[in-house]
Amino acid sequence: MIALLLRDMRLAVRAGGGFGLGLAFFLLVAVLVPLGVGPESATLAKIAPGILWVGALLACLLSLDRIFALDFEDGSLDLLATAPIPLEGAVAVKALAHWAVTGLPLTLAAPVLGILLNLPQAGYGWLVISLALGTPALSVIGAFGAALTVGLKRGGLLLSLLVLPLYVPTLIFGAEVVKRGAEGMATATPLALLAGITAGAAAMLPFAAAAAIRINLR
Amino acid sequence: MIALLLRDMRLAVRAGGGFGLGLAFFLLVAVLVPLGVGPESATLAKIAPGILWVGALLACLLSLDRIFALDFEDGSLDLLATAPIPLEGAVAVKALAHWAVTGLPLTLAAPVLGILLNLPQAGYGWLVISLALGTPALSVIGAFGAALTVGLKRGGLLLSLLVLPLYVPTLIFGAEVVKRGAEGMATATPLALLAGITAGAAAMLPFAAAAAIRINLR
Amino acid sequence: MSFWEYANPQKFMQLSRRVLPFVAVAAGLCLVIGLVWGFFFTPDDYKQGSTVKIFYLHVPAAMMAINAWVMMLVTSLVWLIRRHHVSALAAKAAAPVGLIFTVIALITGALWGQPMWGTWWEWDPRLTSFLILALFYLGYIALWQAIDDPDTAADLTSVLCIVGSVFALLSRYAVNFWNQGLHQGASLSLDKEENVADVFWYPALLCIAGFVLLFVTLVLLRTRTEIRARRLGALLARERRG
Amino acid sequence: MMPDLGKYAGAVLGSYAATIGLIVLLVAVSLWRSAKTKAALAEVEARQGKDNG
Amino acid sequence: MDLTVTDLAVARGGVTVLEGVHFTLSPGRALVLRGPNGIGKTTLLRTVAGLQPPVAGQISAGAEAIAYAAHADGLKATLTVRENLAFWAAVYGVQDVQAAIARMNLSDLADRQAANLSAGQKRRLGLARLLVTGRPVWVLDEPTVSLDIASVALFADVVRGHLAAGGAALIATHIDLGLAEADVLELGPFRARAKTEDPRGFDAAFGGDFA
Amino acid sequence: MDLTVTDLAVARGGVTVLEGVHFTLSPGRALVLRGPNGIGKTTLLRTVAGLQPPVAGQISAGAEAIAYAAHADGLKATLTVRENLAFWAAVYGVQDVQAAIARMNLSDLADRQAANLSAGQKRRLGLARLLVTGRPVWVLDEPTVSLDIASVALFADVVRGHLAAGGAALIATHIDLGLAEADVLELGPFRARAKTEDPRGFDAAFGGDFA
Ligand code: HEM
Ligand SMILES: Nc1ncnc2c1ncn2[C@@H]1O[C@H](COP(=O)(O)OP(=O)(O)OP(=O)(O)O)[C@@H](O)[C@H]1O
Ligand SMILES: Nc1ncnc2c1ncn2[C@@H]1O[C@H](COP(=O)(O)OP(=O)(O)OP(=O)(O)O)[C@@H](O)[C@H]1O
Ligand SMILES: [Mg+2]
Ligand SMILES: [Mg+2]
Repeated sequence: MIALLLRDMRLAVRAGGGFGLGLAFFLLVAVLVPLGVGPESATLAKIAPGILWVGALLACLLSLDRIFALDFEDGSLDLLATAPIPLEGAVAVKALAHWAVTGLPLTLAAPVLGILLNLPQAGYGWLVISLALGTPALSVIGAFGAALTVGLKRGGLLLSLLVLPLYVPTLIFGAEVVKRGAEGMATATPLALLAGITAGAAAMLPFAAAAAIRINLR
Repeated sequence: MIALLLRDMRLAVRAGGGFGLGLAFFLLVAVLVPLGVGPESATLAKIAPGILWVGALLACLLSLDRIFALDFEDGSLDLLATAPIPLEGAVAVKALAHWAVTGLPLTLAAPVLGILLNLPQAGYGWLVISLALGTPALSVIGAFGAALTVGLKRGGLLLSLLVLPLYVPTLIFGAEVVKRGAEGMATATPLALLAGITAGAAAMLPFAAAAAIRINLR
Repeated sequence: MSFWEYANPQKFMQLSRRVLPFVAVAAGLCLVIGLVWGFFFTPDDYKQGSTVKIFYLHVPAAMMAINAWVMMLVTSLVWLIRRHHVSALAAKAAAPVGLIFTVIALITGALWGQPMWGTWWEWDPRLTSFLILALFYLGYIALWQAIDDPDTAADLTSVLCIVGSVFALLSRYAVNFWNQGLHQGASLSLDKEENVADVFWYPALLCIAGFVLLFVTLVLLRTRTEIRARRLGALLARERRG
Repeated sequence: MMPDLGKYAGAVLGSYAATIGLIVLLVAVSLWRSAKTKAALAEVEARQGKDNG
Repeated sequence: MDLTVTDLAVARGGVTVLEGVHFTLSPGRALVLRGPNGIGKTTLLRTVAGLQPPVAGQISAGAEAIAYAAHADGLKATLTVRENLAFWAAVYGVQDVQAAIARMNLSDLADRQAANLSAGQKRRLGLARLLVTGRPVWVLDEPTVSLDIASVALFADVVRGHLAAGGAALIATHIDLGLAEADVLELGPFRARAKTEDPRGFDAAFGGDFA
Repeated sequence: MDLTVTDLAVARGGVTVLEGVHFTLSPGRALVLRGPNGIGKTTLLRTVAGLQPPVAGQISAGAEAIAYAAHADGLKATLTVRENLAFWAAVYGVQDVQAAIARMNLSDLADRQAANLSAGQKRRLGLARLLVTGRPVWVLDEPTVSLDIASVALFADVVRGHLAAGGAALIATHIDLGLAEADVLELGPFRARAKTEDPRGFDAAFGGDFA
């Protein structure tokens, strides 16, 4: 399992830089939105928490199809499914690897992008905390969506369609934490709910995803 | 060439619905942003032109890697490069097919999403016009980016990184048209610039893209 | 004969062929009478004016939009646990019907919102969760369509339906948390059942019954089509093999 | 006969038109697909019945 | 441990392609599956490997005794030969990849990225994976595709070594491997008969008379 | 029209893999390239097909005389057999795909999606594409991979027909096709000699003695 984790991370880093690129996309969203919306800092400050969370979510989404599709195409997934590690474990490890190369760097880089979007001072800490708590859920849910679409030729957009509604609660609670934090309000409730979603998703979805993969392979 | 156009469109429609799915992503951005940003309609009305354009751009972006990568992976691109149609023409046709299955439906659906984002009444016409004029540029520029990254194993995010800066002028002028239109101001200048970008890109970039493909193939 | 016998396609075809005409006629009658009664023979509400007539479309459509998803959830579970083909195909048949009902609820709601709230669209929790429900329907239908092998498609869409249901509930809760909203607010005199005057209530009941029956009719008809399509595919494949 | 809908006529009539339109469309599509599949199945069954005895 | 397959029926795309497949594979023996393109060899091997459920019949060996090699090799283009193999070795809990690399004649290429291998070199690497699984029953789908004559001989030798060590192999192939230990199973075309009695089975459900 | 290759050197990944390749292919003749895995057959064929520039030497025929078939078949999984072929036919300005389908024994599968073909069936479809190009020189990279014996014979027959009609074929393969019209070119391992004099060439620029 550790071998799988290392392999997936190594592949992500080698394949034109999984790391850098998730980040880069996040950065580009943070840059494009002010370009599209216009430069007034009051408006930007207001929408910053939401846009940052939406950006993180899209950055995650874009790399989801890597989780299984590459392994499916070159036949590794067949071989993994017949290997002596449980498929549920493999799914969980792959989601973890995905998080390590997208969610984690996004979380660390988010404060810098907060500056671009005029995020109020008080919001920075909450931004990092909410992303740290919420992005693992994005990876796990995404792995489930990727498992559903793995057999389909380049199901990239179908994957987005399936996964985005599933992301809604995470997004709402995550953005809410930052918004409340930025305005100095209490954040305990949305934070607890966010943690709950992450824990629940991590506990249950690998089983659903492994089932979906087995179905897709047969 | 017409055969290529038809084939690409047919493939897009078959592969889990290229049509519907570009649209769906656009819709999802329009839904997610309010969920992240919050429900106040005054804020939403203000950012609507920018967000709609950013959404269209991302929807385009997500499907870019389909333009050449699939053909590269299964060997068709090698065969196309040795076929009796000029590669420049093939590139232009593939960009056109991409526009027909993403840019065009996006343009047609945009007004509905305008409702979700409380776009002011006066903006709807300009939204459609600016997207109709601007999305072809997105497809052509995207085809160029896709040609640059075609040899790379799943260069999806690298592609985004390369292409997004190239999209900036289109985005700025496009969003500006809608913003001015929504506020009842004159739109002639940004509209002319937008048309200029599209015309220039469509005239020049297929050659650059074909050259990039030839280099990537050898 | 156990209830599960009807999950056999042949039995289902026989039974549904007998039942379908009656349900269809009943659905038509209820809908026509309910809507005509509601549209032509009820007074305007003192507060909402004639827009109260939208009630007869909006509420039944909204109810059935949710109920259709619940029915899909149940049939998906039945398919996963007992592997009855009819169950999976019924879920497939119901999805577009549910989607259309959701869209009807959204459109009528939007048209109602313009006079009542002064806006087509408002990010009210109820409306928002309906929009999300529509997305779930879209994803579910798209997944069915994207997969060639019918059993694989049935399995995967069932898994999606179950996971999706959990997340749909979560979203509902999240959306409530996010915005308190206008819907159900004091602007509606019809909100509580005891406030609903009988003049409005009887045609509304008929309309609700009509929508339920229409749903049953359409699901039966479409399930029959799906079963035939499935058999057609199997026969053709067998023919190709010679 | 036609009730007076007042200033809300657009909203009310629009709702009825949209709803009835969508339902009719759904019913029509369902019936059309039903007829098409039925015919195709009958054709194949007849053909195979002949071949296989 | 024997691999016994009894009255197996396998399906692809919802259509049964082979039926009544019967064989026993004892340690030290190989079984070569032959049959024209599209007869269902791949489908049969995937079923035996546990990737898809049989329509009917039994397979005695558990999937955990089987090492499966498919048409595709499962190589990662950006990893080197050694890294590719080391990953599978770790998955199967084996330490040493050097022996497998040497055995498949890949020593010179050990630090080359898989993307830069020729078709036959890739295939050799794919086959080297079998040596690090440590599993007794090899299930191989056209293993010699793209291999030159010397490599085919090398591979036959590797299989012989595996059999001599008490392993077994089930091989679908169109060419002659020159294995003395091998029995041959010719797969013939299957004619559809609605034989399955399971009331929830497809035939009973959709194949009968319709109203 | 003859295809003449003179003193050709080809490179892959910046490394020259073959040098001094020389041959002439006349209408009605086939040339079979043989050589161990990794010797550079694929690289040579891609160069001849015009997909990559030669390091040195000349190729007389223009790329527009050549129909190339690679390791990969270029099939679209979601299109049917007929649609796949019709596309290439339209690209090459040919109308009739029926003949090609019949010739490669694909008539029964004509309306099947390519995704649902077996490995050998896919390959047959890939080869059927050659018949709709109408081009005189076929350049084929291991065309018989995955084909069963009957299909190999069928394919050899198709090549024979092509040669009889005045075509030519350059075929890299590890098996014996049984073509009477074929000459064989054995590719031997290339020993690096800094022969190229082009100052912009790689060897001259970086391969010589360094200060
Ligand atoms: C797009 C917009 C709308 C959507 C998606 C929507 C959705 C819903 C839903 C889900 C229900 C619940 C049905 C049930 O109880 O099972 C409902 C009921 C109702 N809606 Fe809406 N609604 C929308 C707009 C409106 C508007 C603008 C009004 C009027 C001002 C309205 C008035 C009502 C009323 C009176 C009920 C019945 C309340 C009850 O039974 O408790 N809706 N709607
Ligand atoms: N969806 C489907 N519907 C009907 N038949 C299918 C479907 N998918 C595959 N088939 C057929 O199933 C058969 C078995 O395919 P399989 O890949 O097992 O053959 P194979 O013996 O491995 O052939 P090869 O030697 O060419 O690899 C083929 O004839 C194939 O065309
Ligand atoms: N980037 C690279 N650097 C060095 N050598 C490379 C690189 N890429 C490929 N090669 C080598 O180039 C040689 C030629 O490969 P090619 O694919 O042409 O061989 P081939 O004769 O077609 O072999 P096969 O019969 O296995 O298909 C191989 O030995 C390969 O390992
Ligand atoms: Mg096979
Ligand atoms: Mg080769």
